[in-house]
Amino acid sequence: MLKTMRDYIKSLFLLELFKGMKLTGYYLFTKEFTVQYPEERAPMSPRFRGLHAQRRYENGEERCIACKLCEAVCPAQAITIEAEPREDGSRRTTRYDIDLFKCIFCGYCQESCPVDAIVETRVYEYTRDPSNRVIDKEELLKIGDKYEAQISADIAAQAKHR
Amino acid sequence: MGFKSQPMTNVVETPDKGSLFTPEIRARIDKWIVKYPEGWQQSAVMPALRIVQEENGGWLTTELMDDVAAYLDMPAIAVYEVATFYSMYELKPVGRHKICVCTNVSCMINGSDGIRGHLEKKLGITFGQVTEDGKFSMKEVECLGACGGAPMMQIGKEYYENLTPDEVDRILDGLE
Amino acid sequence: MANEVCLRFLGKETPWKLKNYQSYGGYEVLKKILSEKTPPAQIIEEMKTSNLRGRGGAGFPTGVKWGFINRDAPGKKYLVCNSDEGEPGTFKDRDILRYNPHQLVEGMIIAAYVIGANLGYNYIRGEFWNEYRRFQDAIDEAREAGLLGENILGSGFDFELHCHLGAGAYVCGEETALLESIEGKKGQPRFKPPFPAMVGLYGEPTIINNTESLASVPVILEKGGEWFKNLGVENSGGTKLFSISGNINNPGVFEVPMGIKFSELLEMAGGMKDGRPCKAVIPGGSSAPVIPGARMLDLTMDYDCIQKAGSMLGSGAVIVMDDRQCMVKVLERMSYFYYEESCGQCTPCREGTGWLYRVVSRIENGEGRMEDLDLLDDITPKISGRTICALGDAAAGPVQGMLRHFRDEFEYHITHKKCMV
Amino acid sequence: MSEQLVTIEIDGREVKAKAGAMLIDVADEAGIHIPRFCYHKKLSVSANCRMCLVEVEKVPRPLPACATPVNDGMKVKTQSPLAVTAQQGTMEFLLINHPLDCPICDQGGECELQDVAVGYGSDVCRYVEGKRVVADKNIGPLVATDLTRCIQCTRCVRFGAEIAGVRELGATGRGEHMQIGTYIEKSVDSELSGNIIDVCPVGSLTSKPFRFRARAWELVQRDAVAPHDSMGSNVHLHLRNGEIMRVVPKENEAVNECWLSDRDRYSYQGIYSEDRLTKPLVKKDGEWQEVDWKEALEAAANGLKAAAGGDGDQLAALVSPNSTQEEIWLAKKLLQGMGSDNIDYRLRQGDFRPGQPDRPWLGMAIAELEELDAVLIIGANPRQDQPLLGHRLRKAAMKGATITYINPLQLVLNYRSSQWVTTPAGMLEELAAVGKGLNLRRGIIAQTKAEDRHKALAASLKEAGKAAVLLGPMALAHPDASMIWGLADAVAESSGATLGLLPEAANSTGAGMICEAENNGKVRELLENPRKGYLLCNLEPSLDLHDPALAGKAFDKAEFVVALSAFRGDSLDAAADVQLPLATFGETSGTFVNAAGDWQSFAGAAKPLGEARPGWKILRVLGNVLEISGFDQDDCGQVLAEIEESLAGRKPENKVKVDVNEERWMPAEGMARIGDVPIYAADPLVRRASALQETVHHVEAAVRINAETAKGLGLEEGGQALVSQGDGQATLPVVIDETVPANCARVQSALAGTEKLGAAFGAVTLTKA
Repeated sequence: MLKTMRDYIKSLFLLELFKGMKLTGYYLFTKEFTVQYPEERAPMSPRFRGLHAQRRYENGEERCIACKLCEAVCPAQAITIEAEPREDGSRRTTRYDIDLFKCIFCGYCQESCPVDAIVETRVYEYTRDPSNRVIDKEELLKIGDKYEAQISADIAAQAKHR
Repeated sequence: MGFKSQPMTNVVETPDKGSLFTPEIRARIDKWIVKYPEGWQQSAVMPALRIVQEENGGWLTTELMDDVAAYLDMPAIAVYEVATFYSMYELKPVGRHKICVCTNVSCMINGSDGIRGHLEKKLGITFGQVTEDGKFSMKEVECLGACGGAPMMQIGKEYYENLTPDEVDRILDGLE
Repeated sequence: MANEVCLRFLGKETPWKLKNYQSYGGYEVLKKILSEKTPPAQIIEEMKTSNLRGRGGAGFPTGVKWGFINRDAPGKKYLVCNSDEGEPGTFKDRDILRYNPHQLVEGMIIAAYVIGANLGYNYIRGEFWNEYRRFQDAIDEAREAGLLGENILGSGFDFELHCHLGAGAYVCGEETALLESIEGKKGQPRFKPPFPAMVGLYGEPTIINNTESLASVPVILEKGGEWFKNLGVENSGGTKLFSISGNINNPGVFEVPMGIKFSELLEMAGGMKDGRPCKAVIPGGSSAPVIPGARMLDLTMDYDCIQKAGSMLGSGAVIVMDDRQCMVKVLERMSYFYYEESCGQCTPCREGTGWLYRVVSRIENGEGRMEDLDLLDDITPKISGRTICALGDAAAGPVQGMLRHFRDEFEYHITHKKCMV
Repeated sequence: MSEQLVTIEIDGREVKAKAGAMLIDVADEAGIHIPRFCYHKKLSVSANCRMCLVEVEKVPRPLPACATPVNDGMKVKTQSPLAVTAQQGTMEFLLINHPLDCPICDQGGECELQDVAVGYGSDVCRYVEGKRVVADKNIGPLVATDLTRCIQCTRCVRFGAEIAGVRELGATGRGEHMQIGTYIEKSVDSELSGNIIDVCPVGSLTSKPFRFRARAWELVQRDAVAPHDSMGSNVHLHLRNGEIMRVVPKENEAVNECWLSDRDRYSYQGIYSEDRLTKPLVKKDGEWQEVDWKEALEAAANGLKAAAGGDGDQLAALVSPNSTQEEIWLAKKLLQGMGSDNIDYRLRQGDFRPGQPDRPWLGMAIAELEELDAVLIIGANPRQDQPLLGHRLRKAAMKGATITYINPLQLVLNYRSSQWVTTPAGMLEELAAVGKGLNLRRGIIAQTKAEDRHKALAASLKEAGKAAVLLGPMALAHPDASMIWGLADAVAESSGATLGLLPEAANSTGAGMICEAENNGKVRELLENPRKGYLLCNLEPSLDLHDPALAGKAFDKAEFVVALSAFRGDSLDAAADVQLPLATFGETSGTFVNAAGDWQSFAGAAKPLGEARPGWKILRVLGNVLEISGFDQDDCGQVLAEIEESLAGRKPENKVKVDVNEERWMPAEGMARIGDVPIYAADPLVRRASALQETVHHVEAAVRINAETAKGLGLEEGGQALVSQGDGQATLPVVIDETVPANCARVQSALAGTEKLGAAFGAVTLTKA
C-alpha cells in the first residue's frame, strides 16, 4: 500500500526524469570524453602492443642475433626464422617473418628477446590483405628505423618494471 | 689430467733426429734422456726446453718447441703445454740479462717495490719488457726461496740478495 | 741445542765435499746399515720411534709413509726427494742443498734401501741453479766413491740418483704434481686415491719425502729415534729448520728443537727490526693463516700448538711483520701468488683464486664495498677442501686468517679508501 | 678390480655394486643423478671439474663421485647440505668466467652447463669483474670453436689422447689462463674429430656446418644407420622442416659405442648438394629432358625390354654396395623377371676367379675386434676405410695385441704395429712367407722363404688366445684377390685364427648374401662382354668402378642404360639413357647388413628432395610397368620379409676354395698402380659433402711416388706425369710420397681425372708429361 503511494508520487512529479536530467546536466558542463579520431588521439601506454618492429644499434647494426627464442615462445607460431653465419662470422637471421594474421599481439616475443630486437610499437594503423599477411625482416627493420625514438623511450620508461 | 701414467710418445718416431739442433745441444739433451727409464724420454722435455732456450738467447720459438717434440718423439702440443705451464720458459724475446725480481710477501715487506721502482727508472722498462738495446729485460717472479735475503732478484742463474738501490746499480753496472 | 741434525756441520769447513763430510762422520750410518744388512722393518720402526713428521708442510710421519711400500713386491719402486721449495717464506732446503748435500744423498740411499727403490730423483726447483750444481757434484762424488750406482759398497744393493730440475711452478711442490712434472708433463696434481705409494712415478710405487725429512734420516739412525724424539715435544719430534724472514734483524734458517717458544726464536733472529712491535706472524709459509703478533709471542713452535691457534706449522717458514705493514696489501700479494700459481685444473681453485685476488685487490685500491668481506667469507670455504690438491686450501687459508684477525683493517680500507698504517 | 659385490647406501637407498667401481657409475646405474662435466664414461677420470662432489659419511670433505671407489658399507649423500653447497659453489665458480651468450650459442637448449645451472646455479651473479676472453683459433672446417665458453673440463683433450689416438688439442697455460686449443693455428685432423663436439659439455666446440642453422628445440630426432662404411654406425638424424640439419651418434655399445666417424657425421651435406637429381631425366636425341615419373618409367621399361630383345642375358644390373637390401633385392628380382641373373655389387673388385667366399664378412662381432691378441691385416687402411673399426683395432693394440699390416702403402696409424710395406705383387710373397712360417707347403708358399719376422708373426698368430687374419678393400681390389683369399685362408686355418673381411661399404655383407656371388654376374665379365642393357643403381661409372675405362666402353656400346641415381654427374650423363632420381640416406627406408652380419633397418626421415623417390619404390613400380609378378609390396617391411624368407636364415661365411697355385695376374716386374680409395671419395654422397671436402683428407688426383722412383723416371714434385694404363691415359701432377714403395705409383681411384684409367691395381707406365 505504502509502496504504491510512493510510486504514484514519484511518477506524478517526474522525479526519475529529473534524476536523469541531473546526470545529463552534469556531463553537459564537464570536459568531453569523446576523442575525435583521427584528428585526435587517445593517450597510450608505453606498454602498448601494436605492430612489430626490429631495432638496430646506434651504429646501424641490426640487433637480432637469431636466437629464435621469440619463435619458440610465440603461442600462435606466427614467427619463422632462418639463420646462418653472416660473412663476418656473426649470428644473423637470413629470414625473419611474422605472420600478422596469426599474431595475437601477446608481446611474448618482446618479453623473450635478450637484445630488445623485436618490439611491438605503438603503431596500430595499418592494414594487410590476406595475400600480404607476412611481414618480413626488411620491413620490420624499416618500421624500427622509423619509430626508434619512440621505441627506445618506451623501453626506457618501462625498464624498471622489467 | 693423468693419461694413465703412460708416456705420450708418438707412434712414428722422428726419422732424422740428426738434423735437429747442433751436436752439442743434442749431446746435452741426451745426457738427460738417459736419466729416465727406457721409453720415458719425454721426462727430458723440461731439461731439453731449458737447454734449447739457453742456446736461443733465453727464449723459445714455436719452431724450437716443435724440434724438441720431434727429438723426444712427443706430440707438439704436449711440449707447448709444458712450455706454457712453467714460468721459466719464455715465449717472447728477453734481454741478454733477464732480471727476475721477487715481489712476494717477504721481499715486499722488505722493500721490493723500491727495487722494482729503481730498476724501472734506471732501465726505462717495466715487467715484461726488454730494453731497446736488448741487454736487459724485467720479469716479476714469485718467491724464489731466498726470503732470508729479501729483497732479492735473480739475473740469469745468479741470486742477488739483500738489495738496495745502490747495490742494484753496482750489480747492473758489473754486467756485460 | 741448535743445528744438531740437518745443519750439524754448519761452520765446519766445506762440508759439501765428500772428503770432509766423511771425515766428520758422514756415510757411517749408511755403511753400517749396508754391511749389517739391517732389516728395513727395523729402520722403519726406528723412524716411527723418532716421530719425524714430514717437513714439507703436511707433517705426515715419515716412518709410517715408508711402511706403505712393500719392499719385496715385484716391480720397480722409486724414491723422490722434493726440493721444489716454493712456499713463500721458505728457504731451508736451499741451505741443506748448499751446505749439506751429502747428508741428503745419504738419507736418500737409506730410504731407497728401506723401500727397495733402485732409482731416485731429487726434484730441485729450476731457479736453484747453483744449489743444483752443488748437489749434482755431491752425487757425482758419491758415485765415484761407490756410494751410488750398482752394488753400493759391495752390499749388492743398487741405487741410482738423479736430479730433475723444475722450471718455475709452485704447484710442483705438491707431490703428485711433482711426479707429473718428472714425467714430462704439466705439473698438475693427480687425484688421490691411488696414492703415490701405490701408483706413483711412471705408474710404480713411489715414496716422496721432503729434503729436510730425508736429510734428517742419517742423524736419526745414528743417534737413535728416541734421541731425536726427545729433542722435541709430544707429537712433534726432533728439531726443525725454521726459515725466518720479514721485518727482523737477522733473518735466516735456524735449526732448533720443536716446541721452542716463538719469542725465543724471534730473539735468535735478532728481534724486530727498528724495535717495532710485532704486528702479525705467518707461522708456516704463506698458506698458513696469519696469527696476531701479540698472540704469537705466547706460542710454542710445534704442530699441535700452532694448530690450536688456528694456523699450521707447515714448512716452518715464519714471516714476521711489524706495525708498518698493511695487512690488505700483504693479503693482496699473497692472493696474487695463488692466482698466478694455480695449475688451472680444478674449477674452484682456477676460478676462485682469481676471484679472491680481484676482490682483495679492489679493497686495496679503495674500491671495496662492505659486502666484499662477506663475499670473501663466503667463497673461501667453497674453495678449500674442494680441490684435488691443497693449493685450494692454501689460497683460502690466508684470506680467512686475515679476515679473522684483521677485519678492522679491511673495513678501514673500505670506508676510508686508504691504508690504516 | 675384483668382481666381489659390495653394498653401499646412496641417499638412503641400498645399492649393490662391484667393489672398486666408481661411485658415479654406481649412482648412474641406480638412476641417481649426480651432476658432472669432466667425467665421461669412455674417457679416463680426471676429477677436475669438482661438480660431482658428494658427501660420504665419516669423510669431512666432499668427495668427487667420479674418482671415489665404492667400499662396503659406504654411505653416500648426494643431496645433503654439504654436497649441495659444494655443487652450488662449483657452479658459481664455473659461471663467473662463462659468458652469458646462450642466445647465440649453438649449444643453447642442449647444454650440460645450462641444465646443471638450472639446478645448482644462483640467480644473482656476485662476480662483478671482467670475464675471461679467449681468442679463437680455426681448427678446421668441421668443428667451430668458441673457447671463451670453455669450462676446462678437458674432455676433448682426453678424447684426442685416448680415443682418437692423436694429441691435437691440449690445455696450454696454467691457472685461469689455461686454454684448450691447438696453441698454434692448426686444424684438428683426426678422422673422429667430430666427436669432440659431442663430448664438449658447453658450446665451446660445435659443428661448423651446422653453425647457427637451427636450435635444439626446433629439431626432430629420427634414428638411422650411417650409409658409408661397413660399421653400420647408429645415428640420430636431426631434422628441421623435413631437412636433415645434422647427424649425431646414437649410442650402441655393440657397434659404434657412442662415437661417430666424421664421414658419417658430415656426409649429410651431400644430400643438399647442387647437382642433386630431383627430376626424372630421359635422353632424347642426345639431350637430357626433364620428364614426369610416368614417362620416365615407361621409357626405362621399354628401353630395357628392347635392349634385351627376349634374351635375358643381354641385361645386367650393377648395384652399389651402399644400396639397401631392399633395393638390391628388387633389382635382382627385376632382372630375374626379365630372365637375367646378371647382378653384381662388387664394383671395386677386379679378380673374380672362383673359390672366393660367396658371402664374405668380418667373421666376428665388431666388439670382438678389441679382444683380439694378434691380428694380420692385408690390404687395408681401417682408419680410412672404416674409421670406427680402426678404433676397435686401436683398442686391441692398446690392450697389447700385436697388429701386423701387409700393405702396398705405409699407413699413418695411431697405435704401434708392424707394417710390411711392399709392392702389390709382393703382398702375396709376404703372405705366403707367413704361411711358410706355419710350415705350409702348398702352391706359391713353397717357393717363398720365411724370414724371422714371418716366423714370429706365424707363431704369434698361433699362440694368441684370439687371432684374426683380416682382408681389406685393397686386397679385394688386387688383381690376385683370389690368391690373397687363398693364402689368408691357409694362414688362418693353420694358425687357428679367424678369417675375416673388412668390407668397404655399408651393405657389402648384405649385398653378398643377396647376390650370392658365385651364381650371379661378375662385374668384370659383365663389362668385358658388354650387354645391351644395364641397370645402374646408386653409382657413378667413372668413380665407383674398379676399371672405369672398361666400364665407359661397355656403357658406350650398350643400347640402353637406366640409372637410379641421387646425383647428376658427367659420367652418368654420358652413360645413361634414363636417370631416375633416387632418395638418399636419411630419405629412404631400408636395411643395411654391417660387417658383422647385423641386420639394421631404418625408416625414411627426411623429405626426399624434389621428385626423388626411395630406390625400393622406384624398382617396385618399374617392376609393375614391366609387368613382372611379385612387385606389389606396400612398404619396405614387406620387401624385407621377402628377403628374409628367401635367405632362410642363411648366414654370411668366409668359405674359401682357392688353389694357391693359380696364375698370378699382377706382374711382379714393372710399375704397379695402387688405386686405393680416399676416405672422402668413397661414394657419391660423401664426394659431395662440402665440409669434408675442405679437410686435409681431401685429395685431388695425382701420381704419388717415392723420391727414388721419381728420380729414376726423371719426375719431380709439382711436375706432370703421363699415366698410361691399357689404352687409357691421364696427365696428373706428381707428388713425392715416401709412404709408397719403390716402383709403385699411388694413383688413387674415385677421383676426377682418373676416369680414363683402367683397373685400380695393375700395371701402369709413367712418363714425364
